[in-house]
Amino acid sequence: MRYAAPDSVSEAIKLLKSEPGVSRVLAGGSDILVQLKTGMAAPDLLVDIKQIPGIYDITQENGGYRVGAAVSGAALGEHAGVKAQWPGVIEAVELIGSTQVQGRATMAGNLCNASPAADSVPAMIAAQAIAHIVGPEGERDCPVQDIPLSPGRNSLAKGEFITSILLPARPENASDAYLRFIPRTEMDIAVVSAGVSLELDSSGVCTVARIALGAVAPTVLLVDAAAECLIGTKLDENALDAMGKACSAAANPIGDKRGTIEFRKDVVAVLAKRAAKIAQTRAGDQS
Amino acid sequence: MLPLKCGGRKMALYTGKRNFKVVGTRPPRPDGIDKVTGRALFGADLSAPGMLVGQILRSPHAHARIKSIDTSAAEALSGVKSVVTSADFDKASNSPNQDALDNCMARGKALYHGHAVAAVAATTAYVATQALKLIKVDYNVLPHVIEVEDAMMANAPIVQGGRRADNAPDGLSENITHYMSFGHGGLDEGFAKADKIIERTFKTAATHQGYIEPHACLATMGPDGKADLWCCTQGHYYVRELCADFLGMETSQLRVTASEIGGGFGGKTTVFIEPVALALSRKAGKPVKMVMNREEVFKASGPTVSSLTDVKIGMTKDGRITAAHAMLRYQGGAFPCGTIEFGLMSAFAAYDLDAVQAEGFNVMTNRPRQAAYRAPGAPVAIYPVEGVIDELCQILDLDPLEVRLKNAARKGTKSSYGPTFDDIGLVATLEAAQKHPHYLTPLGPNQGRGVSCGFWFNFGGNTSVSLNLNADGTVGIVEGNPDIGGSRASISQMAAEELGIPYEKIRTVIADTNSLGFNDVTDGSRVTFAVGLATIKAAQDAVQKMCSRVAKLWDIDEDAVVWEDGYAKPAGPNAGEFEPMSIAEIAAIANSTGGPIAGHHEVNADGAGVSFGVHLVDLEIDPGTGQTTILRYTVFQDAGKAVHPDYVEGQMQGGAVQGIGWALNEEYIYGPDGLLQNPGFLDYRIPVASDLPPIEAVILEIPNPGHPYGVRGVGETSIVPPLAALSNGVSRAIGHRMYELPMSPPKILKTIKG
Amino acid sequence: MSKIHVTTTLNGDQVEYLCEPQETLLDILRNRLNLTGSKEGCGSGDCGACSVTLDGRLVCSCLVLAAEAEGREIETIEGMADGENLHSLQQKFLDHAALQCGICTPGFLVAAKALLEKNPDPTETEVRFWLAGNLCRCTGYDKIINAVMDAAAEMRGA
Amino acid sequence: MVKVVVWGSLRAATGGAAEVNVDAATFKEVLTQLEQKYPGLKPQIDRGVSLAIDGTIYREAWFTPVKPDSEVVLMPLMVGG
Repeated sequence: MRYAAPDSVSEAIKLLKSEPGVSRVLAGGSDILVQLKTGMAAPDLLVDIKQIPGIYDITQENGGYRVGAAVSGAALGEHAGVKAQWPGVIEAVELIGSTQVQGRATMAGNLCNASPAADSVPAMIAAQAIAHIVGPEGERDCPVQDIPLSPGRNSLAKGEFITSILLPARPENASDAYLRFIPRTEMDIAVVSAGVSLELDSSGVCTVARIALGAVAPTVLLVDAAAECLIGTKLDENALDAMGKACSAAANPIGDKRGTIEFRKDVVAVLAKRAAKIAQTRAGDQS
Repeated sequence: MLPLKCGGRKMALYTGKRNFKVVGTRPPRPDGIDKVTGRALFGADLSAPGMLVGQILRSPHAHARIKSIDTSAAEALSGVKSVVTSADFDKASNSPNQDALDNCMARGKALYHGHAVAAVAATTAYVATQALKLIKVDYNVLPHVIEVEDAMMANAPIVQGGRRADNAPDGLSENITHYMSFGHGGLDEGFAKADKIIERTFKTAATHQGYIEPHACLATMGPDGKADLWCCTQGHYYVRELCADFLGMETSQLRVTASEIGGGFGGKTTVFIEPVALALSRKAGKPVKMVMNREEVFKASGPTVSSLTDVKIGMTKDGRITAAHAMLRYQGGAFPCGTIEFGLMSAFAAYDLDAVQAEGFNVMTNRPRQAAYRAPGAPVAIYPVEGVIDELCQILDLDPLEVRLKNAARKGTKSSYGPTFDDIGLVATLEAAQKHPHYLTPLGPNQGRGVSCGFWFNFGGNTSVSLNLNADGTVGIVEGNPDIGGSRASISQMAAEELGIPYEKIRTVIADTNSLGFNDVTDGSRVTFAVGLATIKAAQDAVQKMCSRVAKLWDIDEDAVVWEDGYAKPAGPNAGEFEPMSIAEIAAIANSTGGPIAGHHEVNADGAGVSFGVHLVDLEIDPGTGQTTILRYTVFQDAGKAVHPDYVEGQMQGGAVQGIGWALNEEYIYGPDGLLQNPGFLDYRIPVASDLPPIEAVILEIPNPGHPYGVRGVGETSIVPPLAALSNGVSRAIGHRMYELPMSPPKILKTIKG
Repeated sequence: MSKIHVTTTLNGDQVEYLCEPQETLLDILRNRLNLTGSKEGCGSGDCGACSVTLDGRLVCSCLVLAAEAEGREIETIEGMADGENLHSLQQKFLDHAALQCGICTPGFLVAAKALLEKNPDPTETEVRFWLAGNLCRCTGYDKIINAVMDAAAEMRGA
Repeated sequence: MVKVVVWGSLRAATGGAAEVNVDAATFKEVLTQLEQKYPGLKPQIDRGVSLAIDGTIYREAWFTPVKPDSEVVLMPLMVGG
């Protein structure tokens, strides 16, 4: 394996594109280093993108925030602006791994690793986050939900990588929340998870809802049927129950060492309902 | 302290209350600074010039015949200096040793996923890893068996032939290596007296000790057959015995030095990589370092038994147990495993019973060879018993502590495993729990309180200690048991107490195998008891020598000199008028009064004294997810005299948390292919700091009559009660009984939903 | 396989080393620079025994490539005491008997120091969650938490 | 004579008796006598046994005295932990 740390986007693209063997991008490294150690990944070239100018930046953009691909969970969590606007995304990112892993792990890496249990991904999908991708064919923006294809596979072409992720602007009375279930209180991979983003009108009626579920399908599920149960309601018990049922119905999990099918289908409803209540409270607190 | 008579004393056993000066205080540990600064040297921290890196090739199958191993391509790789297989080891001298060897390196058959098959030593880790890929092993994959109940069936795949117990019942598998029973009294009459009888079946998963330090060693063997081995182990003398046996060496030619040890809990009481490193070093003629990775630790070292147990207990309406029976089935991996004995003997040890029987089997499966884990066999035997008692308390509407007190073993009780108990602390711990504010605190919704008793035998065993008096009056103690939780501090304290000098004047070190007589493994909670006892006697030996020198100096009878608070003094007015001599004064002139002064003691210590504990837990269940939150936890344990209370508390807290992990989340998970699915800390979920509340430790000091200071072992009992305490707490919180460990959230949620 | 030359600042001193691309910072610390205070308990970021700080951020050195340390500042357990003066946390770990075997201790100390630099007055719950990535199998964590809380109080007072 | 209690599954070797009498004054003599009188016990004794004498467990202490009225209980050898 060779290691390169280019100091420009163009140099990084050139390295990635011209590598005849397997190349991988290194950001926080919390997934790729484990894969290297266990032999699950054996790239010929590892391209460290952290020397690229701006890759650590968090900038305001059209009322939202653009988060550089190398921004660690710990750094993002310290950003008061993003935290106020997208508390659910922040809490999801902060759940990736331990404090130590937080010092390195990135949203972009979490997305590209394409695990259905990735903590930040349901929250980002609920937030309609947009990834900014560079590559040999130029730059493009891509909704985050289009990036993971199946466990461990993403849609980026050879030579492409993410330089930043945009968390868009929000109207008033809008907020989000993320909950996951793990057997312990820390250090586990989500057995099931739910990210909920809501917009309320001035009377507290839900006008927009996005509900994304993790670890219940090969990729994160955005469940429109669940969202529809909330729109037009004040998230009363009936609406929440219907939403929970829609989540359970949409879930198509596997049973494995981390949880049974039955458990995942049950608990995803519980978490989605709890997350929706939290998002509602947060949105209401803004008015 | 009591003045010691110096002439011809016999070891006094515990003689009642005394005012300790050093024992019972909390001085800093001698290895403390090294451990908070990163200087302490653990197993993987030593290197040697020209050192090679050793790595092991492991079986990808649960059970397979090894038809051939072709190592030629690996040997041809540049940088590879030696390759070994089972052919490079001698036949062991006895059956248990042969099992240990065959576990280190598969002979003929790979018996479990991860079983070592071959090993290489190379100039770098990278080359070693490449070399492993070049070893060609031709396997004939065989049917495998993982669960104890399957392995008992007559048609089960045979893990190893020829190991069947003589007395195993007909119609069951050859995998049964032990059938045993213990107990007394008439069960039929006993059950006839009961108002309520219930019988339940309980299952536990195999768990791992989970020490944070992987197995590691550095071996050097020369062409003259002399060898040195540095390794993290609980017993370097046993490592020496096994390695010398496997390599055909004389014991004197192998010196084993124990590194600082990063946790063991029983799992470092045997060998895994050490003989392999020596064999690689012998072949390569260079030092070889081997360090397991975490996956290897889970796959190839450690796990406990898993179990399937039926318990039947009869109780009167007022809570008296009239009869009790248990049928235990343990699997301890691919080799015969005697842990069932401890399970059977401990299952009902907490109770005074007229009619009791515990019978059980050990069965082989295609899993790693069981290694001891803190009170081996006892947690999974006592868990079902305490579960049935708790369920009876609920059915009969009785207070669970009251019922346990009513049936508690006490002095004079004929124990369920035979002997009659001397002074024991169970009643005291139960009464302390009853009075503790914890037991009286009201519970909220979805909350439950669990109670359980626990028990462990405690060991004594073979021990050697030397105590060297230095010219400045300070003392060096040489002992031979790796310090796994602060024992150097407690040994120094006991020596200080006995000599009557300050703790700071003493330094205790752990000797290598050539520098001190034999010592048993650090196991069975034996060190503070047995090494402490030998240290006290070594101190008395030194005191006697000092008194003798002083008697000569004063020209009086040896019997006329007594030792008090670090001074030799005349025994009384009749002995004459002499200025007391301090240890420093005696030491300063030792060379002129007969030469260096040292005390020694070698003993096979008995009289360890059993230990009981009671745990209380309050917990809350999330009815939506089945998650358990522990709200409050209190440990009550009879510790005998607590030499260093900080480390006694530490043992109680640490054991409790290991038991909590066992109860809630820890387990070996196998797929239908017999492969271990969770060989890592990510999915083998040991408790983390945020999972836990403070663990309150209440020490009860019921002196052990078998030790001069009343010391009992304290290290193991604490892992026993959490299994049932949590199970009982969860069962009460959700209103349904749980019968299986771990109580992972999917299982709890399923039980809640019926 | 060509080696990579790295210049970095380690416990305040400039250090240079050659590393292979796949070598981790932990490998280099332990095997090349002889700083064996950082321990390898898992190699996968699940135990925290190899904790160090990288430009002030707490990380697992087993999840950092040695090559990535170019131009960065690394602090390890070996840099924690000031000469013969222990850091408050080190002293409190001794005072509270917050270690039994001691293998996890360096990682806990480095992690706890990073916490107190960020949050000098943490609640017990905050300490427990911050340290959840550091596994200890001996103590049940109780005395470790007490030691960190006590050190925090002392450092605030000092 | 000393009364020795044997555990349940060993009673096959003692004709079903839970207690047997041997003529012994020490730990070692108890074992020697047991082997001679009940050869079926020998395999277990060879594997290793402890003796609880008046409540104290002795592992290999051959010369430990045993009195005629001592409570003597045969137990498996206590190792590993």
